[in-house]
Amino acid sequence: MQTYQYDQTNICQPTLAPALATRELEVFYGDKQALFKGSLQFPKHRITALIGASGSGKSTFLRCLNRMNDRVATVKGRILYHDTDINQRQINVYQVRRQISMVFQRPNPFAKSIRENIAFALKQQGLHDRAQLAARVETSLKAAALWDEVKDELDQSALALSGGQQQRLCIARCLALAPDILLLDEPASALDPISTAKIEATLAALRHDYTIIIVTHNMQQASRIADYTAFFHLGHILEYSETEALFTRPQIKVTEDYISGNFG
Amino acid sequence: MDRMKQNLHQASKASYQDYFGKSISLFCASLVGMLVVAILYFVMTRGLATFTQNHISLRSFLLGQTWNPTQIGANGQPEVGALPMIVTSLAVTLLAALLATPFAVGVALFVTEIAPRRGGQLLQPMIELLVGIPSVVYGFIGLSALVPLMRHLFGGTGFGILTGTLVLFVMVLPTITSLASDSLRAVPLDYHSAALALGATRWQMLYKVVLRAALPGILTAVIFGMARAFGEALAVQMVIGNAVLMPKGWLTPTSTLTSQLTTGIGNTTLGTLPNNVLWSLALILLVMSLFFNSLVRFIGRRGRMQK
Amino acid sequence: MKKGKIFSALIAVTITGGLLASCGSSNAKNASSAKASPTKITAVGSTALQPLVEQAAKDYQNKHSNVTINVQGGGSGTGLSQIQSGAVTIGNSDIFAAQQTGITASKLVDHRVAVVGMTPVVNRDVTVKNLTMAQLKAIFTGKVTNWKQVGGKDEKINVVNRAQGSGTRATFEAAVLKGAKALKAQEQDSNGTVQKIVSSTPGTISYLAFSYVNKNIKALSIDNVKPTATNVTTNKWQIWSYEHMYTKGQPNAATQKFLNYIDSKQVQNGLVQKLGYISVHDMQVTKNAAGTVKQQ
Amino acid sequence: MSRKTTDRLATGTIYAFVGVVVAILCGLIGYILITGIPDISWHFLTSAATAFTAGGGIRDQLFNSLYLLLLTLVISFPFALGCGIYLSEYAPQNWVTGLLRMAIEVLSSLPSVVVGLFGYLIFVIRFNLGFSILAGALALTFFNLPILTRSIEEALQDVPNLQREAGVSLGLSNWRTITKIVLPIALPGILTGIIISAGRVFGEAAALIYTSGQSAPTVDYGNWNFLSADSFLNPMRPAETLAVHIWKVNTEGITPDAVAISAGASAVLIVIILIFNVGARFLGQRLYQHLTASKSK
Repeated sequence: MQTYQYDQTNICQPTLAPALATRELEVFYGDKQALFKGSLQFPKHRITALIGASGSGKSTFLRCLNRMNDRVATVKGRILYHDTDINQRQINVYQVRRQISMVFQRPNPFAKSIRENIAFALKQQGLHDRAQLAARVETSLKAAALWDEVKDELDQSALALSGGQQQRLCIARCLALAPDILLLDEPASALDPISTAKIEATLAALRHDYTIIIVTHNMQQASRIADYTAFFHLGHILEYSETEALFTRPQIKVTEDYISGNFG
Repeated sequence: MDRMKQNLHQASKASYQDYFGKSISLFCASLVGMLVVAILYFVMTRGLATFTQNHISLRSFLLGQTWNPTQIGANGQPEVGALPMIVTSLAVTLLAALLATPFAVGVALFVTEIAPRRGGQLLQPMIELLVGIPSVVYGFIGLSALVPLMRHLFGGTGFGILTGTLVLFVMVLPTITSLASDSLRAVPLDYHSAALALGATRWQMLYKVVLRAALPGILTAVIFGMARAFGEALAVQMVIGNAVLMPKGWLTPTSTLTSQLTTGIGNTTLGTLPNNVLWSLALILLVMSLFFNSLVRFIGRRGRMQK
Repeated sequence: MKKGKIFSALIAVTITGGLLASCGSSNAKNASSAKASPTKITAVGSTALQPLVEQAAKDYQNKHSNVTINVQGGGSGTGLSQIQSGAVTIGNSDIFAAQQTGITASKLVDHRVAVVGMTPVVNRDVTVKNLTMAQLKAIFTGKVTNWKQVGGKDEKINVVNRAQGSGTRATFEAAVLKGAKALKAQEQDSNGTVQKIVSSTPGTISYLAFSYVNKNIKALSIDNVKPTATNVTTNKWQIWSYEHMYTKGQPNAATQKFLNYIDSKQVQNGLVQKLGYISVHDMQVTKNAAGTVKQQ
Repeated sequence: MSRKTTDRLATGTIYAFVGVVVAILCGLIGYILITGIPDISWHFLTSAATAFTAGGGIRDQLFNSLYLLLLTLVISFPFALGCGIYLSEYAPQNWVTGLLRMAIEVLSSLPSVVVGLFGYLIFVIRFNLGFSILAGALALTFFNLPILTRSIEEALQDVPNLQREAGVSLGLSNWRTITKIVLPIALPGILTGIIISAGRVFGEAAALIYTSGQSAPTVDYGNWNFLSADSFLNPMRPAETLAVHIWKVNTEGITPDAVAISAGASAVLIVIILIFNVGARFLGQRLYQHLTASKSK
């Protein structure tokens, strides 16, 4: 096994206006540090992929971005959104999550009807107009490319859908709230290739309106859909650049070994 | 832009909701805690009065074997030896739990794993029915059916630890069964499939994977069952003979802490020694269940670590 | 939308219900004390006396609607300690207040409302029909352990005693044991349980109030005196006691009226005897707390 | 011994255990029903109890039992729910929480007569509630809380964490996520807890003898004003429940038909618990389907 140098990194600063940025983000689970000084800028209306082996800290990093780690870990450092450090106690975390929405690795629709899955959060925010709700359900299901498949069974339980459909429903559920940023944690890892392709197509269509940050195991997937890619290794972000550059001209040895499959 | 910044800093409806939810649930929890503290304090002050006001030595209370609170013994102190009751209470509780656990786990496995349809829909509600039968009914059925049976089978009077254990066995069965099946149901289905995929037989899967995973839950079920057995009075009182004597065998009349407590409490005057010692019995009960509780928790933690 | 509301409504109802019930308690109390028109009498204590007082109270309230009488059990000890602390209006007891430790009898006023006779009872398989007082004492002190020692068949004697401090036991020990220490044996609190145990366990002896003797068990004669009400009134049958209703100091007018009612001919010759007690009016002797019997 | 044999043996053992339990169950319930059902009649259910003559019924006791159960649940359920939610969702993992859990478990092992006496000295005497349904319900709350809290906590914990994350990640408050998403899924489990605790409340006697009392004054079933002394709804009146009645009839009863009354009342009790059990399950399923839109297809 080769020993790698972790102090050597290649992090680019995208010139595009950032939608979100982290400054020296560190995460601790008890005494164990899971993430070291992660500083990244995510350009607006672009897809950024976070790649790396299991346990490299990429999911941990992603979950910090909308404060999903609040209860399980200690998160230090700054997360800048609209010139505000949202990693502070006094920040309204619910507001953060409304703007920065998350789709999880395993599809987790609510045990409610398809319609209710989407309308639920809207109603909680005070939208009760039936016509408006119906419109939002339709547009977000269309945006997630699910409308045609489910439009006749909106009152069926969401749990009866296939895994791929459930995952797209989860995406639609986020979209209905019109967030700014969409975080996806390996959304396709539990799905078959056809469902995966559909999800990728959905994401590609969404990139014009949303800033998307996606964690993935699958390097082909990253190279297919992402504009920017960051490589995580053992809690360190070693390389971050435009996807094409990262895959064709990696500057760091670890990255090169990882993407060429020579890892370890 | 500014609006967004403001929103991020301002509390929203959701913040208030959460504040509300957290406070109300904390309020409930602390109220429940306070209730527990109140009743514990109550039992403790009364139970300790035996030692602080009546100056009974703890030793003679815990190790003495004669129980006769209204009479003065040879040493000039009232005779309040609780040892026979402590021994009997421990014996019937442990025996009932030991006896009931395999049956309860067996039924729980049947209900959750082997025949969830038939078992879950018919057997479990039936067993839960047992909880609702008043203890006095258990007592009288025990008295009119079990005691003669025991007398017939083993001689003696038919009253004693064995009969008490059997009655308690039936009484704790539903508690242990339903809590154990709850914890078995909570074992993720993936575990089952993973074990079966590795070629395990159903029993290996159940024993090595499912039961192992549900162990802490099953142990809690047993604690709750023992707790019920500990606290049960009316039924045991009728079949155990209710004589404060050291148990000399399976079927000699003896008495548990609770049965003596229930018998005596209406016939004594508050604030006097015969009444205070009854509260001391309740205190022993508390301390004992606390001990069991910690013990089972400790075992549970060890079991989980080894997994 | 409707669906969502149902659950929150459910929670809201239960929570407000809970809060209302817990604070409502004080409201309800205020309301009832504000009305305050019916006088409230609470009688607590002896379970043996409860049926009599309860039935008498029911009949009494039918005629006097301005009184609410609440009769509860709890045991003689509870009755005496509660009347001593003033928490209740009347404390029912099977024993003299002076016999109970921790009770200052001088502060309480005794109202004797009935007499109850007790008899030794045995399982039907016991062939003995009569015992001498000395034999009975020997059995309950553990000196005699087999029925053949007192003229019966060869069978072990199974003694079932009554709970320490209970009125029945105090009466029995005063009349039979006369200060000797009782054998350690089974102790049961209630007449019903003793009745069941004696009827189902061969060789068993215990003692019960007259009214609990039924065809499944056998009452014994002592020194050839039969346990009958007539024998109690003359003290030929010595195991009997009063049923007491204690008040703290002199009772108030309403309570006194109720006590008078219980002492009336109507109740003493009707209800008291129907329930298996003996009327205090029929007694030709009196007994005091020390157990001394005097001709009236 | 081969794995197959062990498997067969173990399955056989489980079946044997189940067989024994079923035999006990049928024997017990059968015994109660067979001895009791012949004594149940319309007259038995609808007439008042008598003190010393035969032919008394259980009307008041039956109603009191149901009313007391309702009141107990109304008082204890919200607190148990709040406490269960706190323990499952909010409580930090520290010694205070551990202590609270342990205290609750210890509470459930208190003998009922101690709870009864505590209730008597505190509620009946100190708070001056008198012997009343309310005092009884408060005492029973002590009983109910541990098992109810525990089963609610357990039911909540069984809901996958993914559901909570889904709610929270949409910007919903934790509270909304718990009440609107987690709770409906946990409902069947919570209902089981309620059934079990309700059964216990129904069968409890020792704690009630000193709190709600053991006499049943005549009440007026037409009087709906719950503040009026003879209204059947008045929570401040003493009330003998079915279980207490069974206890009383068995221990001190002098009615000639005590055995029949006790058997009939026990059978009625069992039948009611059965109805309650089945009803609650059915209702739980319906409510669950309603809340989760998971109609069986």
